[in-house]
Amino acid sequence: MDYIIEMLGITKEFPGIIANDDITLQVKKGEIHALLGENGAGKSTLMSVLFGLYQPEKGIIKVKGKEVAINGPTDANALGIGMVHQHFKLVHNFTVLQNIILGVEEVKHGVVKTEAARKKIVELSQKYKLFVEPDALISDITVGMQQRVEILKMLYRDNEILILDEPTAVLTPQEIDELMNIMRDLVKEGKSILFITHKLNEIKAVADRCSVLRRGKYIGTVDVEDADKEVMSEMMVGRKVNFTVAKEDAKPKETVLEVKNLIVESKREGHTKRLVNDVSFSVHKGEIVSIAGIDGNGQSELVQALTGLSSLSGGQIFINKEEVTKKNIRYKNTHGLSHIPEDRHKFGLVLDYTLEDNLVLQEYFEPEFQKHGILQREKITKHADELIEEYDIRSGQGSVTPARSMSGGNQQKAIIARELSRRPDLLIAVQPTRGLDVGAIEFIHKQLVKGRDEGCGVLLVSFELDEVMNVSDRILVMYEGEIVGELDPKVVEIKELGLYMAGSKRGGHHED
Amino acid sequence: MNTVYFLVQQTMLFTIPLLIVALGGMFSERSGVVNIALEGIMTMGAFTSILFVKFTEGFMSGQLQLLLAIIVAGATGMLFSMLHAFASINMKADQTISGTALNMFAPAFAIFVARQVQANHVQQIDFENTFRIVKVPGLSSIPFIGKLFFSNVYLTTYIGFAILIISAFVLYKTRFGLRLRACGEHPQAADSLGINVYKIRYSGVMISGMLGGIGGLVFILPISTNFNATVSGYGFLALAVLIFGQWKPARILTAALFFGFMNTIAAAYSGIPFLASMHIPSYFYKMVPYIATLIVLTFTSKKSQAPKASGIPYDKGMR
Amino acid sequence: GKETYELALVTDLGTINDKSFNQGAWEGLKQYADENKITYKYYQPAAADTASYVDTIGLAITGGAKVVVCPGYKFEPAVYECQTKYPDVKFVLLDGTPHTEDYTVYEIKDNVYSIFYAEQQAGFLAGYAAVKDGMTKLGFMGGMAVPAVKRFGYGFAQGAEQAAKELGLAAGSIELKYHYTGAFVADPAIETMSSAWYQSGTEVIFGCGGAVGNSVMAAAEKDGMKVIGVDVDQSSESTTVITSAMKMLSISVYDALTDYYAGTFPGGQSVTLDVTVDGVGLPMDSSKFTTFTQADYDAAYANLVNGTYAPVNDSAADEVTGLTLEYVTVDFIE
Amino acid sequence: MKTDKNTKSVTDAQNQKTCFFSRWFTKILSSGFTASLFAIILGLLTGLIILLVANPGQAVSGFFMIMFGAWSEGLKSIGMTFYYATPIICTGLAVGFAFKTGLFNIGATGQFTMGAFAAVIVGTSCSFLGSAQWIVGLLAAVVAGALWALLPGLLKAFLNVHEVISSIMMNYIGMYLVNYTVSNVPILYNQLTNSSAQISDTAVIPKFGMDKIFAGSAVNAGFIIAVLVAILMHVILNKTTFGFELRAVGFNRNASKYAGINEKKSITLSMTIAGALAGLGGGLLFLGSLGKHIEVVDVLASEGFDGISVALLGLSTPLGILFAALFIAYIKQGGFYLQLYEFSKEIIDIIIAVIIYFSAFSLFVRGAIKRYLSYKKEKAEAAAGSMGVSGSTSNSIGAGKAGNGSTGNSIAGAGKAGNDESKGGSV
Ligand SMILES: Nc1ncnc2c1ncn2[C@@H]1O[C@H](COP(=O)(O)OP(=O)(O)OP(=O)(O)O)[C@@H](O)[C@H]1O
Ligand SMILES: Nc1ncnc2c1ncn2[C@@H]1O[C@H](COP(=O)(O)OP(=O)(O)OP(=O)(O)O)[C@@H](O)[C@H]1O
Ligand SMILES: [Mg+2]
Ligand SMILES: [Mg+2]
Repeated sequence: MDYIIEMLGITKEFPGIIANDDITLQVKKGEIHALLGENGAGKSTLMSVLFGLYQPEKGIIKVKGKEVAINGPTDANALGIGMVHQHFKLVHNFTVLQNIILGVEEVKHGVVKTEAARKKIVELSQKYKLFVEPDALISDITVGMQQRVEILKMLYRDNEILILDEPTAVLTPQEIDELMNIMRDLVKEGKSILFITHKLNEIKAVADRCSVLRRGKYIGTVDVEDADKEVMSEMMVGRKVNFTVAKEDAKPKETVLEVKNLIVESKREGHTKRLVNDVSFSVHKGEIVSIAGIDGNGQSELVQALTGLSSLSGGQIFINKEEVTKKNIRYKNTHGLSHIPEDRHKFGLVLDYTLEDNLVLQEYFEPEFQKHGILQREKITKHADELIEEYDIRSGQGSVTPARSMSGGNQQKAIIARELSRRPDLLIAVQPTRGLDVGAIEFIHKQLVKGRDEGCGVLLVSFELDEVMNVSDRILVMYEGEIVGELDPKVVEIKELGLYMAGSKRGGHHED
Repeated sequence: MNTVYFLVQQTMLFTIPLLIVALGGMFSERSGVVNIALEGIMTMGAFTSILFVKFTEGFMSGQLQLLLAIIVAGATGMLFSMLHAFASINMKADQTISGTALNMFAPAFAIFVARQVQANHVQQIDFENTFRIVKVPGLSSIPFIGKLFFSNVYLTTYIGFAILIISAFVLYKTRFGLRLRACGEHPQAADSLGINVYKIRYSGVMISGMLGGIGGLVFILPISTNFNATVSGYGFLALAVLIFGQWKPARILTAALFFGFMNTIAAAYSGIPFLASMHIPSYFYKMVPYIATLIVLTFTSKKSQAPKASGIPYDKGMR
Repeated sequence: GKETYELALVTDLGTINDKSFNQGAWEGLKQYADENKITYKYYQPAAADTASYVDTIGLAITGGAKVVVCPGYKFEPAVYECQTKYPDVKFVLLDGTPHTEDYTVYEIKDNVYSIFYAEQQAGFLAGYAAVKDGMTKLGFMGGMAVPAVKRFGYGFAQGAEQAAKELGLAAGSIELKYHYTGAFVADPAIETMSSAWYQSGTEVIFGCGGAVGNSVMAAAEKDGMKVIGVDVDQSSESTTVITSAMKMLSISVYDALTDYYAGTFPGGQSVTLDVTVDGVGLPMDSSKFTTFTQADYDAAYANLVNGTYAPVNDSAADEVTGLTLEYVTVDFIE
Repeated sequence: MKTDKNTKSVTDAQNQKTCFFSRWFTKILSSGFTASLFAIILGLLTGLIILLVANPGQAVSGFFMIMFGAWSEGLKSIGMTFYYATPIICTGLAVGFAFKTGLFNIGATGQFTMGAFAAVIVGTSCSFLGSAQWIVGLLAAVVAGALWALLPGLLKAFLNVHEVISSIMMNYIGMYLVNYTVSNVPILYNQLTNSSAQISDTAVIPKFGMDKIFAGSAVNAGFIIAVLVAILMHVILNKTTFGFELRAVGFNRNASKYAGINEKKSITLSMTIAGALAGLGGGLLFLGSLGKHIEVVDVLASEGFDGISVALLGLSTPLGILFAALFIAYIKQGGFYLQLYEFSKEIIDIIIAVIIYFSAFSLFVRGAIKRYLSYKKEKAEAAAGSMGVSGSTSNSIGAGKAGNGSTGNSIAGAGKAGNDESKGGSV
C-alpha cells in the first residue's frame, strides 16, 4: 500500500497531559482522510506535529515512504505539506496577495515583486474556483473568502498534502458545499487532504477514510462508505450519541421579548449602511426561536443591539413588557436577560480569572455573593461547585482552575451554566455549540430545551442548519439585515430554508 | 525671512533626533516588541559616541569624526538593545519591565564608567562641536532652498531624512519589511509560513537599538558642549511621537516636525519680534506642545493602529 | 579596611563637576588637601531635603571629617542644625548663613564660617567690559532665579549701564534680553533660545548657571557669537567665551582650610567676599576683548573698590525690571 | 465518566493529606517570590562584580555595606529607610494599581508633582486650619493627584487615547504649571531659594512616636499612612466587588462590558485612584518635614519613575509593592553608606536596574523551577512504582499563555502567569 504520509507511534506530551499517545496515522495518496475526535482529543496537536510546529517526544514521520525530520513549517513546506489552521493565520491588515506570498516572496534587489505572484494567484483561483480579490485587505473580506485565501496559500506553495483543521466550523452551508467541491477537485488533481471536522455528515460527504482519536489515543481507521455515523461517533466518544434532540412541543406563554422596528446603522468612511433594517419580532416564554441566516447578514449586530453591547440607531426593545431600549447592560442582565455570546474568549469569559470567578461574572454584586462590597468567597466557591457538578464542567483544579487552561467545550459549558443558572426569562444564545464535539453539542442542546421547558424564552442564533432545524420551535430567517421569513421547522425543508437564507425567497410561511 | 530660515534650522535640532528614535521604535514595535527602553538606548549611544568624540578630538576632520561617532553610537545602541531583545524574545519577559530596567541602567552606567575612564573622576564628558556645516558647497547658493536647507546644518539632518526614506522603503517595499510587519501583527501566521519570528524580532529590536543610539548622539551634539548621562526625556517623547505617528513613517515625520516646531517656538519666541512683543510667559510656550499634542490625540485616537501583537511575547506553542 | 577622610564636601543634588558651587568648592578643597597630603572626600545626599543633608553631613563626620564644606544656600538650615549637633566639627558654608527652616532665627556658631560673594560686582565688570568693548545688544541666560544668579544678572545690567553712560550713548541704546531657564542643565531649548537671540542681533550672552552655559556656547559656536562665562574661568570650554564673571570659590575654600590648619579658623562670622579681597573678578589673561584693555579693567576695578561704582545686589529689587536703568532697556523674558 | 471522577477525587484527597507540606513548599518555590529572589541575588552578584572591578581592595566590605548598610546606624538608619520608602510606596501603588487594570500609568510623576503642589499650597497658606492642616493638606494632595490622572483616564475610556502618551504629556504640563505657579504666587514662593515657601508647623505630618523609636531619623506618620494604604489597596483589589470589576476590566474589557460592568467608568476610576495614590505620595513627602521644598526646576520628579520600578519588582500587587519599595529604599540606604568607601552610589542604581531586568525573567524562572520540581516528583513516583495515569498527577505547567493581554501594556504578565497552573487532572 502506498502511503504518502505515515505518522508512526507519535507521542507528544504537554506538561501535565499526553496530547498524543502513540498515535499512528496513515494517509493514502489522493484521498481525503478525515480525522475525528472530541474536543481536546489531540487532533490539532497531531497535525501541528506533522506541520513541524511541535516536536514529538516519540515516533517517526514518513513522507512517501521516506523517514523525514520536520523541524518547522519550512521543512513541512519543502515536503509539500501545507496546513490551514483551526484559527486562521492571516495578517489582517495585509492584502490577500501579501498574505499568500508571505514567506515565499520573490524579490529583485531586495524589493518584493508581485506581478508573477498575482498572475499565479489569478490562475489558481480560476482553476479551483477559489475566488478572491488579490488586493482586498483581509479585514475587509468575509470569513469564507479568508478560508479561500488560506487554501490558496497552500496551493501557491504547490503543496500536495493539505491539512485542513476544522475548516467548516466558520462557514455557511453554501460555503461548506463549495469547499467540499473544491476538496474533491483537489484530490482529483492528485493532492491528498487531511480533513478535521466534528461534523459527521461532512465526513460522510467527502472523506474516503476516517481516523478516530479519543483522549490522545488512536482508536482506529474506517472506510467512510462502510461506517455509518453512529459507528463513528461511538468510536469518538466511547458511547452512543443521540443526534436528534428529544423534545416535546413547545408551549409558548406570554411574550418575553418584543422588538419593534429595530435599526442598526454603521458609519464607515462617511456613508451609512443599515446592518439591521427595521426588524420586528417577538419571543414567548417557553419557546425556542431561531434566527437562521448566513453569517454576516446582521445577526451579530442584532444581538449586540438587543443585549446592549452596541448601540442601536432606531426602534424599541421590550423585555417582559418593559421598555429597555435605553437601559444599560447591567439593568437588562438583572431584569431577565441572559446571553451566551458569540465569541466566548472575547466576551464570555475573563480568561485570567478562575472558573468560580467566571461563574459569578454576572452575579458577583448580588447580595448573595457580597456583603458591603466585600466578596463572600465561600459562597462563590460553593456556587461554583454546585454548577460544576450540575453541568459536568471538567477542569484540572475544580473551581479555582484558571479559565484559560480549560478546553473550549468546558469553557462553553461554564458559560451556559452561568447563564442558565440565573433562571432567565429570556436567553439569547449565539452559536452556542460552535467548534464543539458532538457530545458537548448534545449536552448543550439538552440544556437549551430544559431551559425552555422551565419557562424560559430562548432566542437562538445559529449558522448551523441542523441545529436550527433540530432545536427550534420557530425559525426566523435573516437576510441582509431584514427578517425575510418566519418558518416552522416541522414543515419546512432544509432546501427551502437554504433558499430563504440565500435571499431568493421571501415571505411568511405560517402553517400552524 | 531670516526668521523663517532660523526656525527651520532650529526645528531640525528637535525633529531629527525624535524622528530617528521614533523610527527606531517603529521597527521594534512593528516586529512585535514594545521598546520603552528608547530613553536608555539613546543615553548609551550618546555616551559611547561622545566618549569616542572626546578621545579622537583633533585626529580627524569633524565630518569624518561625526560619521565614525554615528557608527559607534549605532553599534552601542544595537548591542545594548540586545539585552532587551533577549529578555523579551528568548525569556518571554514582560517588555515594559525589561525596558524600564534598561532605562535605569543606562544613566547609572554612563556616570559610573565616565568616572572610571576620565581624568579627575568626572562624570560629564566635554567635547568640542566641530560638526556644523556652515554652507554646503554649491547647494547653499540656491535661492531660498539653499539658505533653508543647506546652510548652518548638521550632517545628521541629512542622515535623519535618509533614515526616514530608507525606513519607509524597507518597511513597505522589501521582503524584510513585509515579514517584519507580519511578525508584529500575527506572529503565528508568520511562523506557520516558515518565517523565523525570533530572528525577525531580534532584527526589529536591534534596528531600534541602532537608531536609538544614533538618535542619542544626534540629540546631544548640536545642543551642548558636554554630556551628562541624560537625554532629558527625549526617549519618552520619541515614544509619544511614535504613537502619535501611528507607527507609520510619514506620520512619524509629521509628528516629529510638529513637536520640533512647537518646541522651537517655545524656545525661540523671545528672538522673534512678533511673538516677543506679546509678553506671554515662557512657561506658556513650554506647555503648548504638550497641550497641543493632547488635543490632537483627542481627535485622532479613536482608531488606533498599533501593531496587534506588539508587547505580547511570542511563544511557538501558543495558539 | 575603612579609611577616614579628614576634609569633606557635601554636595547638594548636583555633582562636583557642575561647573558651579560644587565644583569650585571642590577644587579648592582638593588643591589644599593634595598640597598638604590630607585625606579628603565628597558625599552626596540621598534626597534634596534638610533631613537628608543633615544625614549626609553626619555621614561625612562618621567618615572622619573635621571640616565639612557645604556649598550652597540649600545647606543653611542643615548647617544651623549641625553646628550645635557637632560642635567639634568645622563647617564652611558657601553662599549661605545658618538659620532655621522658617528664617526666624539666624545664628552662627564659632564652628561655622559663612561666605557670600559680591556676584553683582563680577557681573558688573562683565557688563561694563562688554559695552566698553563696543557691544550694545546683550543677553543674560540665568539658571534658576536664586540670589547668587540674580546678583550676577543685576550687576551685569548695572555694569552695562555704567559703561553706556561713560561712552555717552543715547538713553535706551543698550538692549538686554534677560531670562532664567529654570534649571542648571543643558537643554536644546536653551540652545534654541540663545540661537534666536543671536539671530535677532544679540552680540554676547552671559551664560549664568552651570551647564546652561554649555548650551549657550553650543549656540554661539554655531552662529560665531560670543559668550560670557560664569563662576570660574570658562575660556577653556569654548573659543566663544570672551571672558568669565568669576567668583573665587576655590580660593576662598582654600584660604579657609589654610586658616583652619593654622589654628585661625574664621568661625562665627559671615563674610561677603568682594573686590576688596579679590573675591570676584574677570580673568583678563584669557579674555578676548577687542578694545577693552587691562588698564580699562584695572580702572573699573579700582572704582568698585573705592565705591565709585556701587552696584546694588538682589535685595534691591525683586526682578531685574525693578532696577532703575536709563541706558539699558531690559527685555525680561518670563 | 462518573466513576472516573470519583476515583480521581479519592486520590486527590489522599494526595492532599500526604503531600500537604511538599505541596505548600512547591507552591512557595514556584511563586513569584522565588523569581524575585532570584532576580535580587543576580542583581547583587552583578553589584559585587562591579565593585570588584572598580576597586578590588574594598569590594567585599563595600558589598557588605550595600547589604547591611541600612542597619549601620541602627534604628536611625532604618528610620531613614522608611522615610525614603514612603513616597515610592505610594507611586509604586499608583503604577501597580493601574497595571492591575491594564493601564500603564507612566504619569505617576506628574500626579505626584500635582499632589505635592496641592499639599504645599495648603501647607503654606492655610495655617488657620490649625492641627487639621496636615490632614487637609494630604487630602488636597490626593484630590490633586486624582484630578491630574482623571483626564488621561477619561481620554482612554472614551476616546481610546493611549494612556502612555497622554500621561507623558500631562507630566510635562503639570511640571511647568507647578513651576510657573510657584514662582509667580508670592505666598508660595521663596525668592532666596527659588523654591516653594516654608510650610507651617501644623502642616507637618506628626510623628506619632516614630521619632522616639527611630530617634534621629526623619521618619514620620506618613510611613504608617503609606503602609495602611498599601494594605487597603490589597483589600480593595482582592476582596471587594469593586476590585473584582477593576481587575476584570484590566484582563478583558469586552467581557467586562458584557457582564454589565461599566468599563469606561472602571478605567476612569482606576486611573483616578492611581493618580490619588501618586498624589498622596507627593503630599506625604512634602509635608513630611519642614525642610522639603518644591524646587522650581524643569525636571520631572524622579519618584514617579521609581514607582515604575517598585511596581514591577513588586509584581504589581499592593503587598509586593510595599516590600519592593522597602527593599529599594533599603539598598539605596546601603548605597548611601557605601560612600564611606571609594565607590560612587550609581552602583546602587545599576544593581536595581539589574534586579528589575532579571525580575522580567520571572516567567522563565518559575517555569524552570516547576519543570525541575515535577521532574523530581515524577522520578520519585516512578521509583515508588505508583500507578499514575498518564501523567495525571504531575503538577507542572508550561510557559503558559502569559502576556496574552489586550495590548502592549500586558504588564500583569508576570502576575498572570501565576494563575497558569496546569490542568493536572484532565481525565
Ligand atoms: N500548547 C499547549 N500547551 C499545553 N497543552 C496543550 C497545548 N496544546 C494542546 N494542549 C493539550 O493537548 C490536548 C489536545 O489538544 P488539541 O488542540 O490537539 O485537541 P483537538 O483535538 O484539536 O481539540 P479541538 O477539537 O478542541 O480542536 C488538549 O486537551 C490540551 O490540554
Ligand atoms: N498553553 C496552553 N496550556 C494549556 N492548555 C492549552 C494551552 N493552549 C491550548 N490549550 C488547550 O488546548 C485545547 C484546545 O485548544 P483550542 O484553542 O483548540 O480550543 P478548542 O477546544 O478548539 O476551542 P475553540 O473553539 O476556542 O477553538 C484546549 O483544551 C485548551 O485548554
Ligand atoms: Mg483543534
Ligand atoms: Mg476547536
